[in-house]
Amino acid sequence: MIRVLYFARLREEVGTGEESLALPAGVHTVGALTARLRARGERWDEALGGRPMLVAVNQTLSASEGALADGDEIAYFPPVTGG
Amino acid sequence: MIRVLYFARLREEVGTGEESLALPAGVHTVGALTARLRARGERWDEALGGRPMLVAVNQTLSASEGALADGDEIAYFPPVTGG
Amino acid sequence: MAGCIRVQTEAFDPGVELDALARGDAGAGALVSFIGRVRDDGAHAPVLRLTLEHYPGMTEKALGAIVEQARARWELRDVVVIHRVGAMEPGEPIVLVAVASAHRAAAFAACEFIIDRLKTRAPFWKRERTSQGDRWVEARAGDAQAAERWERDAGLHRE
Amino acid sequence: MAGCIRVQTEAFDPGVELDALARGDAGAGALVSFIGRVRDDGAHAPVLRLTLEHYPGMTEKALGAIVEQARARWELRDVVVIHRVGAMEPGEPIVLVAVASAHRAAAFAACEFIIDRLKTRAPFWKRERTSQGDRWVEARAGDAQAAERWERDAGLHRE
Repeated sequence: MIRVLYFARLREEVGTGEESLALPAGVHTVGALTARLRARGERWDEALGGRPMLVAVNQTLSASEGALADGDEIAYFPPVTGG
Repeated sequence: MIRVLYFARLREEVGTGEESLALPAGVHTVGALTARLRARGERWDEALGGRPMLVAVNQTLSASEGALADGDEIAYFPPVTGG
Repeated sequence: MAGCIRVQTEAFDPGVELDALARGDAGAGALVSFIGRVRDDGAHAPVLRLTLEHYPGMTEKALGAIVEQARARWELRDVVVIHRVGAMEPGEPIVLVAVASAHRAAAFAACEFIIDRLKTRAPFWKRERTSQGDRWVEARAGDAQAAERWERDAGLHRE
Repeated sequence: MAGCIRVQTEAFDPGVELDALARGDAGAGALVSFIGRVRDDGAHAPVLRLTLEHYPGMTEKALGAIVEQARARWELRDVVVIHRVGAMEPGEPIVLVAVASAHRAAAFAACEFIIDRLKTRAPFWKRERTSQGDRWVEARAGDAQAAERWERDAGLHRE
């Protein structure tokens, strides 16, 4: 199982803040997971595509080539605006 | 008359903080005044020669070419160490 | 030593924090601080309230990493980073970054480095409430440029 | 507006001053401050007390000119410079430079500019008392270099 989190505008757009799912077969990178999530439908495709987005794996920023493994926590969020 | 001020280490070395004197004949620049003051004796020569020193005319930093006129306030002091 | 990092809903008093910074450390002659306040930039309807969302866990980890990078780059005697989350009013402090060093050049550089990286790497998101409704604040291109500068300057700022 | 400049023998509270800086100004989102404390650099006998001599009249004039230069160079919403004179103890604040701006890059640059120029152009002199006697603090070559940088960067830092 992996845990997937969504924050801020992305959380509102996908309509959930958190979900748990089995790491899909053949998905070994952040980019592959993102493609699977976008394939869920138009809302997901729009939320996770197009606009600038950051991804963290186990609470560290990751590129789309970043590796995924069972048990990971993956978070999707817009560019940060703190400070 | 001009007013001449000495601060910090220079004040201690020349032994006075302030004096008034007539602008000597032929003295039209900071550099010329400094030369006259140094000619007062060894103590003055050492205090106002050699080590780095700043001069202000009417409370604005001045180069040794800076012009002097009757009524001016001239201050001699070491490099500043505030802040 | 990672310095003091706090992520909190409560308001804080920057003066109290600065007073405590490197207190009793006779070698810490230079203190530089950055305070970010809830701002109304005048570009939209007046901001009535600001809400900060964050990613609990990652926030502290990201701030800890940024402070460690600063400590590796400059000789710092103390560091404090405080960031509020939740709801706050215009004018209230959102963030404090304060750095103590023996020398001011290091304190200025480290303080600016920490806030620049925080602005691009720490998972906080601002939502503004105005009379015309709520909106997510957009990231500024200038923030990414400010953060990139520290990559370019990696050699220059080491002291 | 020249900002608030104070030269005083009394101790001051940096927190109180920062709280008052640009208070009620909704556009002042970024506050940067420098606090200089009486420092013991460990190079000589421990510093027991520091005495600051200054040139009354010129001090205020020099600080006013430096603040004006900063205001001409960056968009600042508020500035405060407080410098103590007379006797003070190790750890006490000597100087506060605090700057408010809409943007942090301007606030950082202006604050560092003001303290760098103050260190080379404002007529203050430090005298340290140690167990081995009194001595005038010598000017640091680094201070002159830091101040010169702003001449070189005149074009770059204008924003």
